[in-house]
Amino acid sequence: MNATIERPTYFINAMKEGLHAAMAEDERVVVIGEDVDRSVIGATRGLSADFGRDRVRNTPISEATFVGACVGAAAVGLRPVVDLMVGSFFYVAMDQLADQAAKLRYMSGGQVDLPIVYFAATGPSGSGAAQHSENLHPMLMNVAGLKIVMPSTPYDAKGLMLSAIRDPNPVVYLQDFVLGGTKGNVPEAPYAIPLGVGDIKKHGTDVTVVAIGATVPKALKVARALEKDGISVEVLDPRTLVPLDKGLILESVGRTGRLVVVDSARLTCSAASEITAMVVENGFDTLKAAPQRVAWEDVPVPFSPPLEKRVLVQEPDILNAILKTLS
Amino acid sequence: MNATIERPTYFINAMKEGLHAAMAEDERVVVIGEDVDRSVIGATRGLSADFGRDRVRNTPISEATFVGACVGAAAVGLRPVVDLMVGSFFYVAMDQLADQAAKLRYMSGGQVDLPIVYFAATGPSGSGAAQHSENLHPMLMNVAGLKIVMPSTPYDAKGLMLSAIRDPNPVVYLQDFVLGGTKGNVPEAPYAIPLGVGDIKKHGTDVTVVAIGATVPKALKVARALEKDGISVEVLDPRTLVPLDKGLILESVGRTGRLVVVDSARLTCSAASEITAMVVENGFDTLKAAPQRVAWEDVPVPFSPPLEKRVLVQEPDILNAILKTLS
Amino acid sequence: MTTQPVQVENQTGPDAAKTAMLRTMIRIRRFEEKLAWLFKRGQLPGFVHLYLGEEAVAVGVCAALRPDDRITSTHRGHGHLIAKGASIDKMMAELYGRVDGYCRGKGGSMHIVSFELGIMGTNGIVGGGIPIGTGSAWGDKQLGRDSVTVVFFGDGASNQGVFFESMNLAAIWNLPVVFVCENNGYTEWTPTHELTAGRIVDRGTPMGIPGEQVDGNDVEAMRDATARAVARARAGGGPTLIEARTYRWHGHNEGEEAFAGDYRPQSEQDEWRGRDPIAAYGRTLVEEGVLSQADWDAIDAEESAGVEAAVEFAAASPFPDPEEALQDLFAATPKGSMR
Amino acid sequence: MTTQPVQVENQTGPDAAKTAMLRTMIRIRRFEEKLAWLFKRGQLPGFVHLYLGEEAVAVGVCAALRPDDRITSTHRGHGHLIAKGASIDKMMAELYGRVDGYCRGKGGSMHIVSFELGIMGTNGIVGGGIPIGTGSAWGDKQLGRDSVTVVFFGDGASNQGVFFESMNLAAIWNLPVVFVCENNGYTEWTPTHELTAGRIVDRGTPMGIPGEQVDGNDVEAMRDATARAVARARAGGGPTLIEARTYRWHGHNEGEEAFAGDYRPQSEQDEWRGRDPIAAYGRTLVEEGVLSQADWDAIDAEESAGVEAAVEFAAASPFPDPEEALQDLFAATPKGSMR
Ligand SMILES: Cc1ncc(C[n+]2csc(CCOP(=O)(O)OP(=O)(O)O)c2C)c(N)n1
Ligand SMILES: Cc1ncc(C[n+]2csc(CCOP(=O)(O)OP(=O)(O)O)c2C)c(N)n1
Ligand SMILES: [Mg+2]
Ligand SMILES: [Mg+2]
Repeated sequence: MNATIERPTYFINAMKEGLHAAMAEDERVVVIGEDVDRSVIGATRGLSADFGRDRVRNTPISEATFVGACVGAAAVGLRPVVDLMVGSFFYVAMDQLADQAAKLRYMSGGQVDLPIVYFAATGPSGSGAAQHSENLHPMLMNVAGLKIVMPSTPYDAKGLMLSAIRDPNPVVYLQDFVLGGTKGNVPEAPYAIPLGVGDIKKHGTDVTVVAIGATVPKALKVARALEKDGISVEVLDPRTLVPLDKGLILESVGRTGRLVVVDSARLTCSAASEITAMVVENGFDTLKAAPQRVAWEDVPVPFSPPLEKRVLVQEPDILNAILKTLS
Repeated sequence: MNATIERPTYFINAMKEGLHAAMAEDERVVVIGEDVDRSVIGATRGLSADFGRDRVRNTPISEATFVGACVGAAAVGLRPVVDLMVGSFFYVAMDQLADQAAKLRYMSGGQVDLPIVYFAATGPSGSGAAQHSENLHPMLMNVAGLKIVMPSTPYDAKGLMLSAIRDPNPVVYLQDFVLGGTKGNVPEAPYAIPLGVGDIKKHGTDVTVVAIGATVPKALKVARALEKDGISVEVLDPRTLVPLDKGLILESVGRTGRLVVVDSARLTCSAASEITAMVVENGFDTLKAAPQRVAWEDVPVPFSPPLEKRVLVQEPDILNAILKTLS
Repeated sequence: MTTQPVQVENQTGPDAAKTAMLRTMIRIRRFEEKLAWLFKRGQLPGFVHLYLGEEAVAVGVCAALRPDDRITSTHRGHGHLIAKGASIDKMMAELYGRVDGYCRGKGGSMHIVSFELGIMGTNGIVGGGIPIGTGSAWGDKQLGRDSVTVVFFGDGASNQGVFFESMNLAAIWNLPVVFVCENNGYTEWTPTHELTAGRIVDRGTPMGIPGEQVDGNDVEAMRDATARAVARARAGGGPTLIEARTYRWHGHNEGEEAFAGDYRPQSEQDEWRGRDPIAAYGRTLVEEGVLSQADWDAIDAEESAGVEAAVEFAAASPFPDPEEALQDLFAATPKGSMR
Repeated sequence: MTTQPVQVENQTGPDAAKTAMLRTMIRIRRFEEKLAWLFKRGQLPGFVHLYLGEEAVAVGVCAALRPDDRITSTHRGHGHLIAKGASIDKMMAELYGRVDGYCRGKGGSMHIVSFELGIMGTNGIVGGGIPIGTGSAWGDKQLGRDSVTVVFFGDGASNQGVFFESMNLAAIWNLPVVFVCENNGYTEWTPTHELTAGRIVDRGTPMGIPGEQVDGNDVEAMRDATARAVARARAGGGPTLIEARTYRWHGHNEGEEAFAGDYRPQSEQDEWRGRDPIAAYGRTLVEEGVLSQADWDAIDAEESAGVEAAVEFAAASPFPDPEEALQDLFAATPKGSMR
């Protein structure tokens, strides 16, 4: 599934390329959010030059209202893409997101499509502290009615953005903050990666590591290091959390017999917990050892670098979890 | 842990007795919320007659603000108890709950106590439909910084209410809607049940059923029915989800070797997923069979009775899950 | 079958429109009375909030709308929907949880939706519909249409932050939206003035949004005020706030007697019942010679029959297959690009 | 060690108070300039939003407060904290993420808290502090104290729903709270008038909340307006809204040059720099004979030295033990009953 073309591109620009392609192919696609014209994170920077201020609109700081306004706008035929800037800000708009956008189609008996993309840079960014470091994918996974995308490479970021915008449903697209400045090869022409299809980032035979977002490169690094010790680690990136590619995960664990799930979120009720439970429920007999979850400590993300480091997922944590399944 | 006294009391009145005792013992305890004087659900009905309108205050429909106002009020020494009426309405106040109330103590380096209780009637009530049937305990468990109480009996409801109000931390107290009108024996004198201590509602040896809130009586019914077939089911009620009595759960599964977790919430990232993952991670070798989760289908709760029934947890679902662990 | 407005003999133009407003108010009245009756007999699942006494607001407002205009509604939304042209058959079937309901039984009273009629949904969350209606106004404008959205909400909802946020957004983006606050004097069981500072009609003034207080029991006054606001919005003049002063005859929800006690003075209730918007308008039309008392009676009889028919329709409709519960969460496949 | 305000010789009463205001503004100025310097050199983790140019707002407001009055602050909060009496040593240590910081390194710039000084916290969520400050005003009132809370927020925050909700709650509960909007003309990189309908100062009017627009670069005007509002609140007269017109000299956040481009006309920036609140006030005090130019220079030198000392203090403070990350989530044991 990965690009072979040599065109190193920043993750954030890959997102923008997906967005650009969607805006070019469908004039109903509009982008709104706070300061999207200048774009502090960068995914919308410069779009207004190509598509005009009418399709790239700055909003007041009224998250609940502009998240909800997209529900009405999408119902009448617009295809809004919303930059929430920082994942934590979803909290301010939670009713409109979880109780309106996610539910209106279902409650109406399927009368309407709601093609909306809500995206944000999420997760820790390096001393962003408690209110700018949240990853809300675990809670949003519980909502039902929101598709959730969380890519780990520039290639996936572009293809999933296009699919998210083309999708007729509300999609939450989470850009793990620290990945924004990473680089990878990305074809210039638009392409779509289907939602709900995971990707094995590295094949292996001894243990399956399911890793999410920014933990994927960490898991890969650990996996490559272990190769030298003769331990063959498979690294599986679900890429979308809703729909979740359960088949791929179960198939992989069926082969390796061992599972580690790495999540960039607080442990309790995390995606790591969900995937672990799903696997043991459906693949218990294939498991040779206790599955291991690697996630944040159950506290807000502290500011000070050594404290933050203590709370978040570090490579040795992944390593130890892998070794535990093998011991 | 259960009362032996003969004093049948409605669940909702048991809550009120706990609240009443707390208001009587500490004049800093105040109750606010929409129409708390009349109280549609009932836990605050009549309190203003005993404690005055100054300590029982109706609020405007401004959930974000009155949830947040309690943070400031608690920081300066008040002990607010907030009736959110219906669990779904937490969404409207999510930033103030999850990003302010839950985090302020931690962010401040432990400078202040925030003794606040947020309570609501939650979960399905019988065709309450999508926006009045949510159970938010899974998302709130992920937040860190909120204690979460979800009692299943009038006895627990009273004792946990008193503890929740005495606790120096923000506590979310969830009254499963359908339990409000159930009856059980409750001593008249105030008593406190510590947060973080689960309760085995029925002892058994073949399988541990961890059940939450309104699923506890359902699980007990199934357990009693199975008794006749010679199957001995242990029903464990965690009573509080944060802190979670992991020791009691692991000890029980250690004895029975089998686990079913029943949750009144959508399956994905539910408390059922969390407890399942926690057990397999820590007690994998004691498990004789794949643990089973029983929870709602991953959709909003529909209105029409047969649809609602299809989505929610029914007794046969619990029965089948138990039998699956035994097959 | 739903009774279609039958024309009073020889009526045309303005007279027909007046008769139609009277008829629609009567339809709402009979529909809601029937719901009260059904609720007491345990025939309706879930919560029911009735609109009795407030009929002139919805009917006056919607009389000023085109079919392609839109509304968002509230927990007390049946009147809005009927006024916007909803079939009471399909509404009743929805309230019964049946498959022929607007939402195939998934929605119920607080989530009735009919997108093809411009009904963007009642809402279980107080204030929840305000951003959504602001958004449909934005969407229509952005897509080059001249449709207007009316956002209905209560006095209680006027204390939700999204109301102010939405007014601000509508003002700066100059959106074709009319905010209609139905001030019935109570937020559940608490008098509005205990919870709500100042006059609601003034709340848009700082943002440059004109406000108009209207007698919500006067259907023509409501229609006229709405018509002015809609014309303004359609012409690109931006949002308006209308505060309709009215009163609900029934409780906040059916069944409130169990706990609510006496929270409204009898004299107040009597006074407002004396200002029945339907009786007043019927009398006016008879006096104006628009219709005769016999016409009025006939309309009432037709509408009463229509409501009975709706009950029959609903009762005859089957419950949805339980497996339908697992459908409609997501639309199936991406539709691909526009071109 | 923090420089304690050293009295200019022979000063008493009002003159001393004026000098203290000048000194505090200078302290903020030097502190913030140092932060800009440190940020550029990569010495500060996380985000930094500077208050340079807005010093008169915080200092004027806090000059009208008692030690037992309280404030809630914003992402741009250093000035508020210093004005409310925070130690720049402990602030700098917090910004360095060190154990001697106010929050032992857990909070950082956007979450500095000092409850004992009545500093209820800066806030990373725009508008997030508004309900909290409304709540501390309620708590104090309910507990029979006569403390007042000042809620600081920006023009951008004035579009968050909680602002209106909180004004409404403060109005109906008659709370001792003063809402101080710092209108610096920009919401991040967008001019305020593009996002914000009407005048912010008028936004409380419909709720009966008096509003006053004040020159935010005039420290005495800010102090006097606040004093009036605080006196009113303390006497049970309820909330006030003050809109301070000011300007930030630096970017929205340090480092914005990377993407923000030119979004403010140079002439506008020059004009506002010409209206430097510190230079203006210093000149006034010299003209009034409150202090001499030499006094002023001495104060500035002291404060500059104080900031250097704060940096030394912070740099010398150790990082917290990583295991502290797992502490402070919950207070340990219930304190039991009051009696
Ligand atoms: C966010 C939210 N809070 C509270 C409720 C409960 N509730 C339902 S209706 C209502 C009162 C609404 O009052 P108003 O807006 O005046 O409308 P009315 O019922 O008078 O028509 C309340 C508090 C709710 N549904 N949603
Ligand atoms: C809820 C929320 N939305 C967006 C942001 C990002 N953000 C931080 S500061 C800011 C602008 C605030 O403008 P204003 O209130 O005028 O304060 P100023 O920065 O001008 O002092 C924004 C949008 C945030 N922190 N919180
Ligand atoms: Mg009302
Ligand atoms: Mg500003």
